[in-house]
Amino acid sequence: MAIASADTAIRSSSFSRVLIYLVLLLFALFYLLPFGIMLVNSLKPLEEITGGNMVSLPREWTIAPWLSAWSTAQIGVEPTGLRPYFINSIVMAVPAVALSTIVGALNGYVLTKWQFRGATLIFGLLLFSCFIPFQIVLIPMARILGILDIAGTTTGLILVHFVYGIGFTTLYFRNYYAAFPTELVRAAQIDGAGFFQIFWRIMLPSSGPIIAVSCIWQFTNIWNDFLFGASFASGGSAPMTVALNNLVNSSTGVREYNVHFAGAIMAAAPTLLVYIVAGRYFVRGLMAGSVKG
Amino acid sequence: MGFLDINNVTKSYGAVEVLHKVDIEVQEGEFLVLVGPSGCGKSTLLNMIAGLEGITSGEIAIKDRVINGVHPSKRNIAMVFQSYALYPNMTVGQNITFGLEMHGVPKADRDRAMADVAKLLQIENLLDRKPGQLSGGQRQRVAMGRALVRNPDVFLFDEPLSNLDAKLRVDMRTEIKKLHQKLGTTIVYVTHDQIEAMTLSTRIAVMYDGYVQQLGTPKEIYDNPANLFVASFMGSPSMNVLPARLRNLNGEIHAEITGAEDQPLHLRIENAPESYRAYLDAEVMLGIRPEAITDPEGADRNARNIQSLHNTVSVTEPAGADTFVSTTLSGKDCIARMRADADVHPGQAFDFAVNMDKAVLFDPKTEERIG
Amino acid sequence: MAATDAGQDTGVDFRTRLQNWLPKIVLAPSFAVMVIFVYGFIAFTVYLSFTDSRMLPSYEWVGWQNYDRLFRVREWDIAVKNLAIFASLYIVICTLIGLMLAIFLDQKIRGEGILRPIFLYPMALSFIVTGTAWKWFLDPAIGLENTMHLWGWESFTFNWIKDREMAIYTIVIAAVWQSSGFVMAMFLAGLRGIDNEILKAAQMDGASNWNLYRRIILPQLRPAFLSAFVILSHLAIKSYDLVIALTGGGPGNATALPATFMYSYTFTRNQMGIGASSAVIMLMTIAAIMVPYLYAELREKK
Amino acid sequence: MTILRKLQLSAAAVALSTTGVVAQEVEVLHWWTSGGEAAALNVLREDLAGSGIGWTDMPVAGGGGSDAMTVLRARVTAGDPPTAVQMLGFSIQDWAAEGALANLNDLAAEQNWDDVVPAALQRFSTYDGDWVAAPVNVHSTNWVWANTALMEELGIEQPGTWDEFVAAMQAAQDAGYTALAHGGQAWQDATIFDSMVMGVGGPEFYQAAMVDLDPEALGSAQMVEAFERMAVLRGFVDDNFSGRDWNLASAMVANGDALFQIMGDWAKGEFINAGQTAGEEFQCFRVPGTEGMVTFNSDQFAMFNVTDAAAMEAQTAMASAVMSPEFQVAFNTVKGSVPARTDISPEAFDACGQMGMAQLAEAAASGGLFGSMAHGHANNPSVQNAMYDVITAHFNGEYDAETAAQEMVTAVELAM
Repeated sequence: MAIASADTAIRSSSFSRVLIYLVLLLFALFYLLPFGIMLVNSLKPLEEITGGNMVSLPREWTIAPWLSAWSTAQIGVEPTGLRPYFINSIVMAVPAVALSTIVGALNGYVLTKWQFRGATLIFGLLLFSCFIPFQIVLIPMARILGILDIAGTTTGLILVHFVYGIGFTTLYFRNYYAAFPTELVRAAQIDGAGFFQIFWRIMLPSSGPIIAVSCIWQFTNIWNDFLFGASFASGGSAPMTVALNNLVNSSTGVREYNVHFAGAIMAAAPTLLVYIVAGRYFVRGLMAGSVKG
Repeated sequence: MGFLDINNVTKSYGAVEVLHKVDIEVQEGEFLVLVGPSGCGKSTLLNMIAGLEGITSGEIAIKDRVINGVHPSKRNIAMVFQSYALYPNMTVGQNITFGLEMHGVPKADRDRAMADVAKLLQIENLLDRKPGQLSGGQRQRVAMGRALVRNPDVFLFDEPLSNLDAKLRVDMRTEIKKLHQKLGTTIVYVTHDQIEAMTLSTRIAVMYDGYVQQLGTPKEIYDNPANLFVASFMGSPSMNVLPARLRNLNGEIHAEITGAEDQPLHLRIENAPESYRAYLDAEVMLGIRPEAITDPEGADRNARNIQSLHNTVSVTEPAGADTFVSTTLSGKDCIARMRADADVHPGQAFDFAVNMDKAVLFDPKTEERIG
Repeated sequence: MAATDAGQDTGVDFRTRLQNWLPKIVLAPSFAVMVIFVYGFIAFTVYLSFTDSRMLPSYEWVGWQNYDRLFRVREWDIAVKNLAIFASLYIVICTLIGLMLAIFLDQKIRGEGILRPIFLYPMALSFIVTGTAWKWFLDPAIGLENTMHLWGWESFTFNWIKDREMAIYTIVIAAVWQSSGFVMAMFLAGLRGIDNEILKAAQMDGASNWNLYRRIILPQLRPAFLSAFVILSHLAIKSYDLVIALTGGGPGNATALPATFMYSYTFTRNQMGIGASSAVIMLMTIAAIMVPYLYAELREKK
Repeated sequence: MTILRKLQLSAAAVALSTTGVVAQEVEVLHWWTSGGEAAALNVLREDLAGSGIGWTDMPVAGGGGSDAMTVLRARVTAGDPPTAVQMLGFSIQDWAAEGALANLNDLAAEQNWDDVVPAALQRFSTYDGDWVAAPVNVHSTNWVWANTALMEELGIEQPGTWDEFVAAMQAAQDAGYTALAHGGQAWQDATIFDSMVMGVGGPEFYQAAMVDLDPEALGSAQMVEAFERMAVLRGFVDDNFSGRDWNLASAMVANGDALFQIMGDWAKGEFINAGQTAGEEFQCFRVPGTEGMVTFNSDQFAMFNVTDAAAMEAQTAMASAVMSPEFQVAFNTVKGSVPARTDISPEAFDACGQMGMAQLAEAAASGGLFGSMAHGHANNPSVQNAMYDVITAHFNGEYDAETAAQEMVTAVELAM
């Protein structure tokens, strides 16, 4: 399923091509701007920020804020920097992404290739669940985590992210598998492959692009989540966003903006990396499934 | 009891019955073709044999074993799909041996089986490729290889040639026929293409609207179609069907039709069966194959009853080997198939030679053949 | 499309029967999880909205009182009006920019591989990360306005974030910044999925570029439009951290949205009952958008 | 209430199954997350570590503690409350009313808290006569922070009355400076509003309007006057005030761009951080009209119900450590606030700190010590936020003073 060559070869004059490039570059600038501000200010000493223009380039370049944010900044009572929380976030995000993607893939497989009466209704219900405002689940979720005895643990947090990720991953895989030839499943059945063998041997190996979409989407959401992380993780296992918020949002302390920005960029680094590395699969995956509705 | 028995099988989706009491007995080594227009139920029937769709009532048995409800993989069948359904992530070799692997056949045996099949189908050089790198014809072979390697009781083909271009389709058709002759396997083959049905089969089941309209050898089906549907569906160009009246002229039965200028024309029917008498002076449908209408020189030497028919030629279509000639009979376009060098021109008043041995009559109400 | 539906048969062997149950067994956990964690919680919220819950849930039934209060609170009015402005502008602008960028990027652009991730990356960042940068950029004293003044454009003013009437538009700007690239990706995927032969045919028919897009391409992007609309409206209704990071709901309450209203009443003001009733209204709004869409989509498929 | 009992039952069940692993440990939920205040809290942690008590840190910053309160609700609902939670004013009372807090009476009696903690603080630290929280500090919120150099340049004396205050700001504005550095966030607006109400009506009026929520007082002419003073202050604020963080406003004063800022004593940290000293580069004095009175907020550690003996012991040790004079000094000198105990020597504190301590004791004695509405120490959160809405709307020009006073009445009524 290679991206069809951009052969939408609509001929246009060289003047309009210049215009097109110009518009694209302007927008690129617009998109880069906030990140640029963060980057520039993370490399300045604090006095330069509070004393001067926040948009201008540093007069004196320094990487001290980065070092501080990573390993020495005060996050709560201990000056640990963001480092330990970074690891927490990974421990939380990786299993949650993997679980919700696998279950989403299985659901999509069942919903397209093994339809039974009521399956469409179940899918509709599952899809609507993507749109629930997370604020309302906080209290009842806390109660359930308490009953399950996983309140304040990373396991609990993984469960929460898994639960609210299934809707989206199922949507992605269902739309992708809807376009996957059913004859292949039938052929495999005749060949003697069972339910899971077909999934494992036939469906999954052809699901590369949509796995990428699902993982990107889930990873971004889970990594960036603050509300659940703050509410359902106890102190030591708090994810990166909670630590970043603790660093940035001190109520009555002195604000070290340069450290804040360095920390913010660090917190964003994994998701940025995922977008840059896997981003090209993103359009491809969207093309293969989800956009076709 | 046959090798594959389909006994009074019906299929319903909810309240809608889509297959009605299908009853077919297939002998070992037979090549049965299910043919019919799309939606006639032929693919459903095939899928039911394969176990991909449930059987609402009735029984299907292979080698006297009832296979209703048996998992597809336990029926000892193999299937070739229209889209070939090759697993895109596996090599050709893996595709061919996947079924054996699933059935727990040891690797050495699988490889031997694969080598045999690859040799048979001349795809030895393709074994390490992925399906995406193959041409349509190659994929077709691989799909057949995947079916052959299992050495099943029954092969099922679901329109296997319809995704190929015209030339390749003819080649593959011949190849399938050769394979069948060589291996003597039992095959059930679904197609909507009546030429495939005619050329490949030992028997044909013509299906329409969930019913088997006629089951018989290609020759039976072609020469003695059971009803108007079979008559018009089988054969290309299809059989000319003309409204006619049966007349008793001089003690002999004639079919009366009208010519281009509305003049009555009479075609004598020899050895008419008794049943024709019931239709005397009543309206019937007269069916004549295009090749039964020729120029006098091109008429079948062995035919006993060639009738001459004088009428105006409206269009001629030279098609290389044949020339198709249209003329208006009983208000309808009627096509005659003639030698390439027949001397016919549009507008010409022409003496057509009609081989009435091959003519059939249908009841216009029931559309069943009379006789 | 059922691969097997031997369910209606007689005499099914064990393996087949197991195979027939497996899909349901596989789907069951998701179904259970969804019933509890989504619909159970929604039911709980609906119930809370009829109780006098304040700091913690309480089960004292008070009927429609919370709804009655909700509609008398001025801030809720503001929040709803803001949502109307915000959602309509946000959806329209994101769609337009996304579509434009996608069409432009589809013109065999050199450097597409670099531009695409640049357009897409804001979706990867949360506003906890970019909120401060945006605040600075929009702040007239230190951001864009100040910079323009420094560059000698003295008359330039851009103080929307400080202006009660205009502040909501700065939220729109930041929100568009975040999601328009994602919309672009969806449209780009849609464009790349269009059969080239149709385009060639249309060009041979003599269609101008403008007509080609208007008459041939855009109609074929209908699924992309629909997906974009659904995703954007759901993002608009759920927008929370954006407002908190950028304006904190200010100046005054000028940029409050229903999501911030709900959070504030439920968790900050200890009026969980009213918070729940606002959540119910939000859910109903989402349902009003989503249910017809889902119904149409899924019925069509069937 | 009843559900909370149920919650506790399940909490007990949870506790039974999970505790007994670590002997003594406290889990502390707070929002002192960064910089000096977190370091100050570390003093407490090390203190406890000295007596073999572990510290599980659970910091949640943001929204002046409101995010932490959300998290707390999740934790309590889960049946897994932290040992101690940093809390402000009415939240302590609300949680105590839910029966979620522990009883510290034995410790309080032993250490004589009743006598050393001002009554106005005890109003929040006790519920139904039982001690449920240990106060850490007292922030007074009616301070003016002033740039000394600018005052000298403009020839301004420390203003003693509202009129002098206005005149001083007028002078600064005429000279091209920003007269009043202010950040347009609801809680900052409310902070200066507290002082205006106090300045206009004195203690009785503050009590009637902000604490007792008497509709007559809320709609009175004095309230209108307070709003009119707010409008005057609005005239001295620069155009870019909206949404500005308080510390940037402090920086304006420290940098000599602005003359005054009305802000709580935490602002001192910003000046000190800029290398300035109280009484020299910058001045502190009470908002004119509120001398002798103090509006305060007090950070306290509310102690939650824990079930097993070891945890209770650790909790008691922590409460004791919080109340120890050493910690009170160590923490408050960093934080800019004053100790919650009145029996502590002011030596370690700077000029403003010493002044604050003296005035606190004085106000406590004279009945001039009041909880700050802006900081949740005068009424409960729903009323507080309803007032925020009106004050902010007025400050941003949506209401005139008359309407604002009327809106106060209806908003408070709706929120009750």
